[in-house]
Parts: sequence; C-alpha cells; structure tokens
Amino acid sequence: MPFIPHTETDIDEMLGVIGAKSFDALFDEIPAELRCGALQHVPHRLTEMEVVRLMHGRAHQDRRGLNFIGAGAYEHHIPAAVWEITTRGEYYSAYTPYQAEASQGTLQLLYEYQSMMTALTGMDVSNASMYDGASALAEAVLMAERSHKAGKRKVLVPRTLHPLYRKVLFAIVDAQQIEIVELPHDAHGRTDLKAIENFEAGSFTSLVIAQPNFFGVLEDVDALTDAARAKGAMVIGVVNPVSLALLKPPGEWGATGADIVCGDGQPLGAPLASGGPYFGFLTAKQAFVRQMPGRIVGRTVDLDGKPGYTLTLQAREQHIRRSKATSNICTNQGLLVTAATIHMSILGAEGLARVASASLQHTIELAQLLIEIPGVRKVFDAPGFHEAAIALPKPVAPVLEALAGEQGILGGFDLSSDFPELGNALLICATETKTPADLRHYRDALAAVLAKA
Amino acid sequence: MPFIPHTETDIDEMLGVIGAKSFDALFDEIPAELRCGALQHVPHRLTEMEVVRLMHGRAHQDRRGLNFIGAGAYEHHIPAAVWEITTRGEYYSAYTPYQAEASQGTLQLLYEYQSMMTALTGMDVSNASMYDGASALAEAVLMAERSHKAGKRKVLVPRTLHPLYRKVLFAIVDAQQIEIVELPHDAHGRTDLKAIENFEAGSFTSLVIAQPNFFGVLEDVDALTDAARAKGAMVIGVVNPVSLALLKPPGEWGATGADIVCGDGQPLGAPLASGGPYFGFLTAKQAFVRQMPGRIVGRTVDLDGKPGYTLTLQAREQHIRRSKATSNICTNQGLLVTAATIHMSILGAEGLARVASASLQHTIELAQLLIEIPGVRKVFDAPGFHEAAIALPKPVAPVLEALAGEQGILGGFDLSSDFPELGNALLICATETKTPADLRHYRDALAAVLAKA
Amino acid sequence: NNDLLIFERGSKGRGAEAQRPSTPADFTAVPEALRRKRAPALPEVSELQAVRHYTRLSQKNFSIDTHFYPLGSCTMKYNPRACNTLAMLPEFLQRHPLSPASHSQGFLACMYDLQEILKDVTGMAGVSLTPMAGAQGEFAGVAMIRAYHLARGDHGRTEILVPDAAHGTNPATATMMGYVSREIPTNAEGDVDIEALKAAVGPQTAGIMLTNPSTLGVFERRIKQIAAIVHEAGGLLYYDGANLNAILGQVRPGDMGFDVIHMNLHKTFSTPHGGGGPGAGAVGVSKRLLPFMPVPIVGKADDRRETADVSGETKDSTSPVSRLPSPVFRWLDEKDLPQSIGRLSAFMGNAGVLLRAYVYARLLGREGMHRVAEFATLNANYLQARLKDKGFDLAFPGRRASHEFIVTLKRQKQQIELTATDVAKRLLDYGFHAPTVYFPLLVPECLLIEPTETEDKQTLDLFVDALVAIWDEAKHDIAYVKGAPYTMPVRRLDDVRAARQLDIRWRPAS
Amino acid sequence: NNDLLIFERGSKGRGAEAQRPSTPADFTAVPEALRRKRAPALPEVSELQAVRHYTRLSQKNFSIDTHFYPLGSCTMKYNPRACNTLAMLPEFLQRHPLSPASHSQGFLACMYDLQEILKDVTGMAGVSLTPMAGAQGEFAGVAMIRAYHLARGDHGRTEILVPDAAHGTNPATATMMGYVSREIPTNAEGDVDIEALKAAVGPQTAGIMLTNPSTLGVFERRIKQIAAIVHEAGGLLYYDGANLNAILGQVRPGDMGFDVIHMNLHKTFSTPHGGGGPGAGAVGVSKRLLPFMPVPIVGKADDRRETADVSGETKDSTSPVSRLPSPVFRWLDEKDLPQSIGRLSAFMGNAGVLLRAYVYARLLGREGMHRVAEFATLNANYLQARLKDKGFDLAFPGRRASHEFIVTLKRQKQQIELTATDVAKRLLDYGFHAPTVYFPLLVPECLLIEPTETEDKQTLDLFVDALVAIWDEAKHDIAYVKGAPYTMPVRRLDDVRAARQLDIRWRPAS
Repeated sequence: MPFIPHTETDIDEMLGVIGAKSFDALFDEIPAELRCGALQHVPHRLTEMEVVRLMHGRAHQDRRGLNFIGAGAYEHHIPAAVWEITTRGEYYSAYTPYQAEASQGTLQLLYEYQSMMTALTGMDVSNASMYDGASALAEAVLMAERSHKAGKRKVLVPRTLHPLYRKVLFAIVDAQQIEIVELPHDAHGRTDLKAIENFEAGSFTSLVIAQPNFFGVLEDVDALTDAARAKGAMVIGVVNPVSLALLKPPGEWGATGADIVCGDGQPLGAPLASGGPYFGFLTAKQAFVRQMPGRIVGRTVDLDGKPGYTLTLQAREQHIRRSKATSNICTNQGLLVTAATIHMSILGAEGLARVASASLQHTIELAQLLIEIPGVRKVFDAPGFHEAAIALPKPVAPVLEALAGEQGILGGFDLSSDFPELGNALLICATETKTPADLRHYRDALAAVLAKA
Repeated sequence: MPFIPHTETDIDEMLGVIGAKSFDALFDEIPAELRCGALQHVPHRLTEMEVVRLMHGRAHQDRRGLNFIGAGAYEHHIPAAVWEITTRGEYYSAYTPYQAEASQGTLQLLYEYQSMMTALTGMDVSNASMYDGASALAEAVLMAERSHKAGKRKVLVPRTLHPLYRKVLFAIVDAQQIEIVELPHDAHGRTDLKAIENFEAGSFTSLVIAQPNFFGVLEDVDALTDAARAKGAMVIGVVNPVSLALLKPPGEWGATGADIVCGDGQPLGAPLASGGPYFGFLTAKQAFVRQMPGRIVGRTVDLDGKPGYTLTLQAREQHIRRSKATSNICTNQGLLVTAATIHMSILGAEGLARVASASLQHTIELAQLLIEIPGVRKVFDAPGFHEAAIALPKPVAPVLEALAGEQGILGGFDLSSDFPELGNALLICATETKTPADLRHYRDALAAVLAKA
Repeated sequence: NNDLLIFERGSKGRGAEAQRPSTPADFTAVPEALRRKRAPALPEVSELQAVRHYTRLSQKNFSIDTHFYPLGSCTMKYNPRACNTLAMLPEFLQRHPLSPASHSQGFLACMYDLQEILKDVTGMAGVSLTPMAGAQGEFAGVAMIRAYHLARGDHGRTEILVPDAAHGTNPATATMMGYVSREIPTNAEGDVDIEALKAAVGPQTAGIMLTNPSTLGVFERRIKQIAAIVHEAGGLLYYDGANLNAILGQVRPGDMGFDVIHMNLHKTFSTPHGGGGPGAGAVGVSKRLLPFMPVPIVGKADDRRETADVSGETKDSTSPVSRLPSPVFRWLDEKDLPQSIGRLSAFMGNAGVLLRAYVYARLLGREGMHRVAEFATLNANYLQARLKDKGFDLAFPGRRASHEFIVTLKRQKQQIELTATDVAKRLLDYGFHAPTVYFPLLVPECLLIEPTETEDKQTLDLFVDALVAIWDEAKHDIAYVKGAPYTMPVRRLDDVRAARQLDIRWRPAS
Repeated sequence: NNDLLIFERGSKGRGAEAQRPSTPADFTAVPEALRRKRAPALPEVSELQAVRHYTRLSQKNFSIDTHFYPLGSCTMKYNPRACNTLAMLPEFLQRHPLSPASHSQGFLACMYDLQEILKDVTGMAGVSLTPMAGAQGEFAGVAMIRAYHLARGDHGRTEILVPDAAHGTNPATATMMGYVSREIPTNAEGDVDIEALKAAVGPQTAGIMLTNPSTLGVFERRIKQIAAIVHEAGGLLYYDGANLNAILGQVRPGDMGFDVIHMNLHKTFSTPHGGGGPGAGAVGVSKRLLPFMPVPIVGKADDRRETADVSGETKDSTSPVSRLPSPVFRWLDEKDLPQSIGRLSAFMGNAGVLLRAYVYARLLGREGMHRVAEFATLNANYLQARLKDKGFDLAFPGRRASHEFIVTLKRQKQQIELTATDVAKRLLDYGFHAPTVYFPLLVPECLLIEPTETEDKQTLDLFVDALVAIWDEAKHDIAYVKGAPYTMPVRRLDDVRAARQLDIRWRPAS
C-alpha cells in the first residue's frame, strides 16, 4: 500500500483498540446509500518507476525553445543553491509556523524576506507573500479601499497594465462594487497624465501605476503619483522587483512616494514553470500595516529575553476575524518566498542590478537588430525596461507559429488581440540569459520567416 | 571573485596582520624562477548561468537510448528520496568522521550499512566501502594472501569473471608477485570444476567465484567452494548484491561458506552515470576482520554510557600503520554508501527480491523473444540471472551500431573480442525497468537490422 | 553566531561572483529622474555564507520529514519525493506559461488527466485547476454561486450560511464576494442544528458553505436533508474540501448533493506545505455551474477529440525514443466559457503544485484513493480510543472520529491550570509538533489532532505516551510545563510584545 | 526515539510499496540448490520512515554547509551546488559506461576538456582521470614509475624514498607496488634533510614521493636541488597532489621537476567529500611516462582531429536547439597505449566526480585558478599570525604558512594537561569542526589547521576567539574541557572499548 505503513498486525491491533470489526465500521456514520464504489476514471496505480518514465516522456513532449516571451514571467538564471536548499525537507514539508518555537527557521527567513522587500520597494512594511502579482494587485486595491477614509470605491487603472492582471483584478473585486476605470496611454506608450486631471478631487480612491508598464515602457511615476495625490487618492505601484535594482523605488515616487506596492516575485528565483507557483509581494507605508492581508512576522523575545520570531498582528486574519478579516487568504506562497530570500541573498543588490542591466541592454539590442529587417519597426520610442513592442509588416500569430515550429524560437507575446490599436504588434523580451548569438539567431529567423510568402 | 568572500577591506586588514605587503609576499619562499605566469590553456571563466547552458548542451549530446547493456553496471529504478537525501549538505559536504561526536549521522548510517551488507552476503563483518567492485576484488585477493597462513601467492580466477575485473585485478596485484591462473568454463558457461581438481592441495591461496558470472550464468557455488576448501584454499565470492535477494548468500556456499565476499554496490542505488562513482563492498568472516582494508565503524558508549558510533580498528590503516597497512585506501565512497543504505532501507528485502525477480524474468523473456529471429540462438542453456549470452548470425559490432544509430537501442555488450571462442556472441540484459513493449521493440529492431543485407 | 541575520553576515562589497552576470551594471539607459540613487539594503554575502545560513536555519524547523506533525485540519502527511523531482524536470521548469500549445503537450496532458481524476474523485461534472490555494478555491466557488444566481436574474440572494464550526476562510470569503454570512449553530453531537438551518434559509439564501466531515472531526450525517433544505430554498451547496482526505474514495461530495467544491491539493494530494504554501485549490462543479468555471482549463483540440487518450499512457509518451505527437490538448479560455467568473491568476495557477498532485494521484491510482481515507480514519480513531482510555476528554465522545478528532482540556484547565498552549509547547520538547489548538473556536482548550494515514502505529503510541507524560508532569509541577519548551532554539515567545512593539523588518545601521 | 537504528523502526511486512515493482518475487527460475532460503535482515520501513530517519541522522553531522571545517590536509572548501545539479542532469545519470561513443559525445567532451585543463594547471604532458581517489592516484603514479624502470630493463630499483612527514598513503602505496619505503628525515625548519637524501639515493632508488608544500604546511624551498639529486641517481619524482590547493596557478609541479603527480580533485577542485568519499585522483605525467598512463583516456577521433574544439564551446553545444554533431571524441584504451599500467576501475573511475570537477574548473576559469592559492594562503597566514599573537606556539614559527599551518600544544600539555584532543572536542561545542590532530606524526600535540579560501574573515576571527576561550577555560577548569563535548548528540566516545568489544553490525533478535 503506497505511503501507508500499516502491517496486517498493526491493523488488527488498532481495530481491536477502537472496537471496530472492519474498515467499513469506521465509516458507519456515513449513510450507506452515499458510499461510493470503486472509482471508474482514475487510472490504475503506477509504481514510482513507471511514473518516472511517464513524466520523463511528458517532459520530453514539452519542446524546449529559445524563449523571447516575457509578458509577466521572466526567464532569469537561478543559482543552483536556491532550490537545492529550498527543497530541503525542513522547508519543503513544514507548514505555516503556528508553533513559533519549532519554526524559527521559516520565521527568521520570513523576517529577512520582509526586510529585503521593504528595502527593494522603499516601503516600511511587507507581508509574508500573496499568491501572485495579479491577485496581489487585487488585494492592494481592496486594501486601499479599506484604508481610504472617504473611499469612493473607484480605482483608476492604466491601459498599460498587464491585460491578464486587469482580468484578475476584475474577477476578484467585482463583487465588492468597486468601479474600475481605464486610463488611456499616449503615443509614447505611457499613461496619459491628462486623463487623471479630468477627475474631480476625491472622486476616486486609488490610482494604479505599473512601472515598467506592460509595453516595457517607463512611466513618469513622479508626475502620476503627484497627480493622484493632488486628487486625494492613494497610489498603488505594480513593479517588477528586478527592475527596482535600477529604478527609483516606489517609496520615492513623487513628493510622497506610493502608498502600497505589489507585484509578482517570480523574477526573484522562481522558474518559469508554466506560470507557477510564483508569489505576490505586498509592501506599504507603516500607516496601513493593520489593513494588510496575509501573514506578517515580527521579532520579539522569549522567556529568557532572547530574540525570536513569531507571526504577529494575527487579529487581521481570517482565522481570528472571520467575516471581518482583511482577506480570506490563509496559505500563501511560503516555499517561493524561501527561494526568493535565498536568491536575493546570493545575488545581492549588485547582482540584481547586473541582471536588470543586462536584461535591459539585451532587449535594446534585440529591438535594434530586429528593426534592421525591412518593415519591422519599434512601436514606441520611450525608454523602457526589459521588454519592447515591435510592429511587424504582417499579422503576428502566423509569424510566431512559424518561428516556433521551424526554428524553435518563442518569439514573444502577440499584442494584437489585447491592443488592436497597436496594429501587428509583438512584445519581445531578452533577459540576461540571452547571448549575442541568440539575438542574431532570432533576427535571422524572423527575417527568413517574413521573407517567405 | 567566485567563491572567495574577501572584500578589499578584508584583504588589506589581513595582509596587515600578517605583515605582508602583497599576495606575492605570501609566496616569497617559492623560488622566483619557479613561479608560473598566467595559465594558457585553461579557458576563461564562465558564470554559473553560462556553465548551466554549456552543460545542458553537453547533456543533450549524450543521446538517450533504450538500454540493454549490463556487463557490470545495471539500470535499476532508484527511489527519488535516495538522492534527495543523499545530497543534503550534511552528508554531501562532510568528510570522513574523524571527530565522531560531530559525525554521528554518517557513523550511524555506516554502521547500518555494515549491518545490511553482512545480512545480504551472509557474512560476519563488513567494511565501510571500497572504490568499486573490480578494485574491491583486488583488495580481497590481497587480503586473502595476508590471511592465509601458508600462502603460495597464487589465485585461481575463472574465465567467466568480468574481463574488466580481470584487468583491474592484474593491474593492482601485479607488483606483489601474485600469480593469477585462469580457470576455463564448460559448455554450459560454468567454471570447469575439474580444472580445480588438477591443482595440488596447498598450491594456491584462493579461488575467486563470480556468482552470477559474467555470462549471467549461475555457477555451482557449493561444489566450487567445497573443491577449493578441499585444497586448503580460501574462497572469494564476487556477487551482484541485488541477486542476493534471490540467491543463496556466499556465507552459505558449500559446507563452510565463502571467506571473503566483494562486488560492486552500483545496483544498490547508484545511477549508471558513465561508470561512477559506484562503490565496492567487502565482507568477510569474523576471523579476517583485522586483515580488512578500509574504514570500519563500531558501536561504543560515551562518557555518560550512551551508545554512539566511531571509527574503529584504525590500527589496520595507512594513517597509523603506514607502510605496514592493510591497504593504502583512505577516502572511500562514503556518499554512495549513504545512497545505498537509504536505497536498501526503502526497498527492503522484499523490494530487492522483486527487483531481482523482475530483472531475471525480463532477461529470460527477452532472450526468448530474440531467438524467435532466424539465426539467433542462446549460447548457454544453464539457468542464469539478469544477463544472457545470445549468438547472432553475423558479426556483432555492426549490428549494435545499426541498432544504436537507427533505433536508439543499446543492444548489449559485444562478447566477441573478449571471448572469441563464443563466436558472434552478445550479452544482453533487461532489468525491471523494461516493459514488455520494450522487449518487443528490441526484437523487432534486431529482426529488421539482421534482415538488412 | 548561530542567531545572526543574513544581513549581519555580510560585508560591504562582498558578493557571489559566479552567480551574477560578469558585466557591471549600466544605469545609463534609464533616464536620470527614474534611476535608483541608493542601492537597496540587501545582504552582501558569499554563496557559502548564504548556503550555510539557510541550511542552518532550516534545521530550526519542525517538518514532516523530521517530526510527527499532527496539525489538525492541515493534513500533514508524507510528501513523496518523486513528486518533487518529477515536477522539477528541466523541461517543466523551463516552459514559459505563454508558450504555444505545440510546445506544451506534455504539460497539458498532465493537467487534463488531473482534471479527469479530480472529477471522478469528487463526483463533479467539471474541474478547474487554477485557484492557487484553498481560500482562492472558496472564492472561486462562491463567485460561481453568485454568477449562477445573477445569470438567472435572481438578484435577491444576499446571504451565505456558515456553520459556527467552519474555517475562518468561509465567512471571510463570503464577505469578499459581497455576501453577508449568517452562522448556523452546531448541536451537542457536532451536527448542524437542522431547525436553526430551516429557520435561516429563504429567498435571501445564496448558498451554504459546509465541510463534511466538519472541523469538529465528525461526519455530518444528515447531509442529504441539509442539501434538500437549501436546494428547496433556491440556494446552492458549497463543499469546503479541506477535509477531503477523510472521505477520499468513500463518499463523493457530488453524491452528497454539493454543487461546488474546492480541494486543497496540498492536503489530500500531498503537495508540500512549504512553510506556508504554495497550496492549490482546484474547484469542481456540478453540471449547472459548468459555464461559470474560472479559466484557463485544459481541453482537447477539437479536431482530434476521438484520438486522445485520457490517461495519456500512449506508447509514444512512455518510450524514451518517443517522437512529438501532434497537439492533442489546448487551453480553454474566456472565448470558450463566456460566462466564466474569469481569471484568478495571471496564468495557470500553481502549475508546479498541480504537477506534483498529478504524480501523487498516479502513484495512488484507483487502488490507492480509498485507502487514504481508510487509514487516515483508522489512525485518528485509534489515537482517539487510546487517549480516551488514558483519561483524556473527547469533545464528541459518542462519535466516530473522521480523519481527525478533538480533545478538550477544559477539565485540566479548571483543575490544574493546564492549557492547550502548555501542552502544545511541551510536546515540542518531546519531539512532536503540536496539534492545532484553540480551533474550532467553540470547543474550549481544544487540541484538534490529525495524524494522517502515513504515520505508523509506533509513532502514534509514542505520541500518546508523551501526552500522558505531560499531563503527569503538570500534576506535579505546572510551572515547569508552563515554562516549556526547553529544547527548542528559543523558549516560549512573547506574542503580545511582538504585536505591541512591532519589529517586522531589519534596518541597516545608518 | 531519536537514537533508534533504522532496523528498530521497522515492522514485519512493512514496505515502501510505490518504490518497488508491483509483481511479487518469483524464485522458481532459480534452481532450488542455489536459492536463498531466508530473506536478508534488511529494514522494513515505509518511505516516510526512511526519509525521516535519514533526514534526522543527517542533522547530527557537521559539514561544510553547516560549519567551519578547518580539517588540515583535507581542503574542506565550499562545494558549489551547481557542480552537483549539473552532474546530475538526467542524460548524464542515464549514460551506461559502455554506451557507444556516438551516444557519449557530451560526456567525452567534458572529460577531454578536463584533461587539458589539468595538464595546464600542473604543467604535465598527459593526464589520466581514472584513479578513484588520491590513494589510487598514488598507486597509479608509483605503478608508472615501476613500469618505466622495467621498460628500460632497469630491474634493480627496489626503494621508494618518503619524507617522514608524508601522508600515510605514501609508504602504504610503495608497499602495494612491491617497494621498500625508506624514510628521509625533516630538518628543524620543516625542509627535507638534503644530506640524508644524498646519503639515501642510489641505484636502488626507484623514486621519491613528495608533497610540496609539505604536510608541515611549508614550501620545500630546495625542490629543484632535490629533483636534481634524485634524477641524477636515476630515480623519478612523484608529487602527492594533496596540497595542490596551496599553489594552484602559482607554481606547477611539472616546472619543479616532477615526473608524475596525482591530484585530489575532491580537495583542489572542490568536489564533495561525501562523508568519506568519493574522491577522484587524476594523474598527470611528464613526457617520458606518457606511454604508461592508466586507461581509459579520452582522445579525439582520428579522422576529425582538426575540427575539434578544445573548450567545447561550439555554437552547437550551447544552443538549446543544437543538433547532434558527428563523433569528435573517442576512448583511448590498451590498444592505443600498449604499455599502459592498465585499468584501475572497471569503467572510467568516478565519472560523476570528474563532471563536478569540470564544472568547478569552468566556473573558476583561467582568471580564478591562481586566486584559490592566493586566498587559501592569505587565510592560513592570517590565522597563523592571529594565533601566534594570542600566544599559541607554531610548529614552524619562522616560516610562511602555505594553505595550512601547525599549532603545537606541547607546552599546554606539559603545563596544564591540555591535549590536542581536548581542544578538538571542545571546539565542537563552539560550533567549529576540529582541525586535524596528531598529524603529521612528528609534531607533538599538533593541530593542523587549513581554513581554505572560501571562509570569510569574520569566521576566522570567531575561530581564534574560540581557541583563546578554550585555553582560558582549561587554565581554570581542565576537567571541564576534558569532559567536552557537551552539546553534541553524544559526549566523548570510548574508542578503546569500540576496538576491544567489537560491535560492528546490528543483528536481529532471534
């Protein structure tokens, strides 16, 4: 019996102690007519050996390609040590540190994580993680509504936000009667500042700013922050954590800094892995700490006065506050935070800056190479980070298909369905993992594909 | 500086404490004319990211095939837990447990390993490992020479022993004037018992018995053991540890049992991995424990009377006895023994027996399938384990090449150069990892290859 | 030295050189005004320092791999190592979530299979794997209930019923979906108070959220009656799958009358708890909720529907010399399910967790599913019987335990001041993680004990011995027990101070 | 409970069912007389029990990943984790050692590159990677010396010279090769006594085995003179590469005049020590010993010699969409080297260790090799200076330390009975592994301390503090120090009893 240690003798003894004749007796409180028979569609069991072979075969079917897709998930090098340590049983198979004294490893690590995320974002407080960047944004919007004294239940969201984030935001806040208003972008791919000025002061609760935005373009975060502030609104930053090694942290945006910062932590040590598990991060100004959702770890002392770590401010959470909790979140993404904390420790600020810088340079170089091809041009001329929108002379989808099929190149994200106003636009990304030869390889392949038919 | 933690400040302070002006000063006792300049042929450094890509590319060049080669290295399923635990830093990055109190993990594990190996082989004592099976055999032969009161420095080695083991044995004992005499095999592929009877009593020190032998044939170990004993010689068993789950243990061979048992531990949890690291095991009767080479762990008590483990009988070893040591061995294969101990714990006797039984059945089935092909026949009719010799109607080498190239099938070990007397013979092996479909796939491929020109 | 923070181990300018790009950072492509001026205060350590620090920190944790961990309601069972190694094969790790289906057939096949398996196990008509934890699964479930009512033009349903023993996530979720939650009391036997339920239902009832077996560790025997009452009132039934381990292969939520269920795959399907996550909260629905499922879902490519193989064990996929098949599977998204409640994560939820759950499901197979519930229940009832025999008070002494049960220390608290916290802390010294304490809220000084099916009898017996020993210690020296733990890296921590003198981040000395 | 043996955790009939074939064993194909009658007494545990047992056991170890481990002569430096993960890629693990070259070009390319790198680093003309540990490398080296003399018809050479400070493996190896070893004394400064050497050499001298820097932690300054003396007598020079870490990229054994060298790749090239191995003892030789190298060796396929790329970084090999190249590399065996000393292992030695060493070498590169020696030497000299400053006695106070150095407690032993063992055991309580003690044999109460280049200054300073504190403790309460350790899983163990009342295996209760 896989994963069940009981011997026949054990079973007999235990049933005897219970005073039950059989296993069936253990379920005698379940109405007999509800008991199900054998499951019909679950396949027969495989041994570990058989599953290994099955999964190696499946993995093999996921063809590897040379990847230039970003769009919210970024291929970065992860030091080998990160997951070798993260998957140690003591991290991997522990749970939420409810018994602090027996979980100081996880707790100290989370305290270190909170310290790193506040340092990176320039904020005062951090929680111990959310599910992912998109759901973290939804929680940030709800948090702003709770924090804002005279909330109008309206949030301004730029069109330059990741379209999938917009969908998730809608799905999560929809039931709470929060109006989501889209802000257009200008010809440079930046959020149109004037659109904000058209709103009356006090007419919206918060403004979301994505930096860099979905097109990889850098927003004028200072002006946007000040504009929102002038209207009495709160500012929520959605940021790529790796970019923060180069970019002004949200805590320093405009005159006051952002109020809440969130994003997806994936670039900090999570492999692409089909989209998850990643983790969302959430930091804020000190004033909003009691409106934060999720776990928070604090440092305290033990009976002997020795420092130690424990979950704190639990009165915010669902297991205490129930229907009045700041969120229904319980389990978060602890293991990914473990990886991220080790990842940030190994890379340090200098390492992250080099990763950010190399990614930026490679994307600039790739865009430069691609526009050498007749008919290919940049969509925007503004400075960016990490990603760039490129216009093709033909519909994007068949070009991407041809690149993937013949050359094994994953050429980027097709912008044309979410942003038809941009024409045949393609979002490309070249992180530090790409070599000059890779970039030329893409250029040559795209030229060949476009030359055909 | 990869793997060097020193900051500029550290370097200055440390050189200051030493009273050295520069790094060069630290090497001022080395004659200047000997100092080398830059290394010319070492390639420039790569970052971890670059090495990952290089090695993934190299791994990709090692094409995967459907493997039917055995010949001393066996493809068995290794439970995932085995190497996940074995590569934990506490095992992976520790060394020989010289400070027993800080190495109880490794020491208790080795004690458990010794217990498992003696149980498996039916012997009294085990060391903590040798390098591999072939070198363990050489050490066993030397150990027999040391143990045997009136040694004639002559060892009888069957022709049915693995030819590479024979080569290693020769290379290691050659300088010690030990004569190696080869015993022929009979038409069943078994060592010719009569050949032993031709030797005078006392004229040789030891007899080596390989069970199963290189052809996968089971030797008549009882008769061989008794025959050697009748001549006053010691018996050295060379065994496949997995086979011992089915086969009579060497401790029960003949009237007295073997004296020394060795073999390669690879089938106990070491991946094929191009031939190593594997480990050799060595067990013996109690009487010979002080002639054993290598580490031995013993159970003792601490100052409080609590049980604990420590290296023992170190007076046998090179670091104490120097030129009079039982061997020059120092480092052994500790990490592989860690894996093997966990592997044996997870499989248990029942699991090993199932592995052995499935491997035996699959090889029998494969041989049966292959001889359906016109011109293909079995070389020997004797019962075997795990491997079988098959005769082809054509030279073996080009057939294997065709199987590998077109079908990705690694068809077995070509016996024709080491055993020309067997004709176009091929040694095949199908472990528990092979499915009925795999066996048919091989049969069909071989039929196709043989049908061609 | 063993207690330093990673920041305190660093030195200015130190770094792990092999692990970062060799070219120095160039900030010039970033406009001056948008550039970072001061580097963030991250650690400056070598690779060895980081490895040593986090390896040693790990050793300060209790975990399933090191200790018995009978944390009630959390199903801390063994996480097979193969699930981890197989989910981390390079091809799986390298797959970008937006890769085309032609580059994703292996992954999609696993997800498709998992959907089918979960449908069978729960008795539901459809499954979506995207929710990233149980609470998000609950969210998805209540969102579907809401979408269902709204789609029918039924706008008057404003309440969600929740038993008082429910997980805190249930009422919290109802709130997030804009519902008012109304508590239904539990009777002395641990069942829902049917009369109170009848009184509470009405045209304002959107649905009820139930766990069965409940958090009280007992099976709700009148579940069919409850379903009838709620359905008659026009409400739907939501099944909180937190306790699915108790009934796997024994009874299916779909057969009990539930309309929607979430499953905690990190519990029942043994994916790692990871020190607090990631989880995975797949949802299953009855036929009427199919149109509302969250996307994406994996379907079959239309033109090849007949050739697909549910369990995916084609010769091709298992042969090491397999060739790439034509796409069989594809994503279903908003275009396929226009009434979907939408997306709950940017991509496909916790895909890597789902892969682990899939491997686990294949290892159990049809033959193993029902054994999970059988042995989880055997272990719980055995422990319950042994503890009762040793004089401990059960919260529901007349009932069968499900996969967990409750001991109440109300009597010990009154007699000798021994609290659930005291026992929990002292257990750590005995080498056992504590059960869940003070939940469910309605049982005073409670220990919610869930041994799971993967623990052996010897371990359970030692756990009983420890509880008996602690009670005995407390009788003789309650102060000593209240001083526990003594053998952990720290002694009992001051939680009040943690909340009052908030210290939730390290700051560099300026 | 934490101290049980794995056997004691089992129960009859228990097993890890998912990890073994599902079909019961069938013994019938084995003739009755050759069949096993009683199952071997192996553990009967679940997968969880095995995982928990060995995870917890691991935590009882000191290791580089958890503790400073300044074990002299063992070079306990950081083992980069990438070396492990890359050597364990599925394709590398699955390659059968007898796979054809067409299925092995990636592995062969790595081995070829490593041979080239090691040749450059040591200044030798050829390298064979097959020896499986340092001692086997020594064996190969002395075997080649013997083969060389015999090939020239020089049968009178029966002696190997060995300095008295040498590793025990040196004389033990000489014995295994049929030589008599003759000790050469060391002078007060730690150098070989040249006059004694001159007196010892002669037509009977096959060669000399030397470590430089020696085990005394100092560089043999007159190495060229020694080489000349031995060479003039017709002997060859063997270099014990155990201390290569001290001189990597600074001075090459080939340039010093050595004819043959072994390298401990698990020291200098940072492959894991694994609780006692595996090591890897690659040998390098000068031109005249090339024909005698142990096989197999990796060479280039004859017909493509000109197209091969030494460092292997062709576009093909690094591109994720690479195609298979035609074979470039092949094995060289006895047919290519008919005078070879033969084979030392059935296949290719510790191939997986060699892959790890290769990854490490590529991570260091040309730029990193010399830094290894520089910083290993910096750390040793810094520690030596600090300890001298604190009043400890150095064995060779007038000398530069190499990568290691010796403190002698002779004075402390005489004055307060403090022995090297006492200090070693007490250091464990301070969280440091002990240095090597009582080796080399000729320095009384010695601590051979090798910090390695991967440790930071803060750690070295804390180690100094600990040694000072222990000396201080001993002055006040020697009995307390002699009772150490106090914080390990066991206190000081009775080694005498271990040897006298031999208990080296568990036996089932019958």
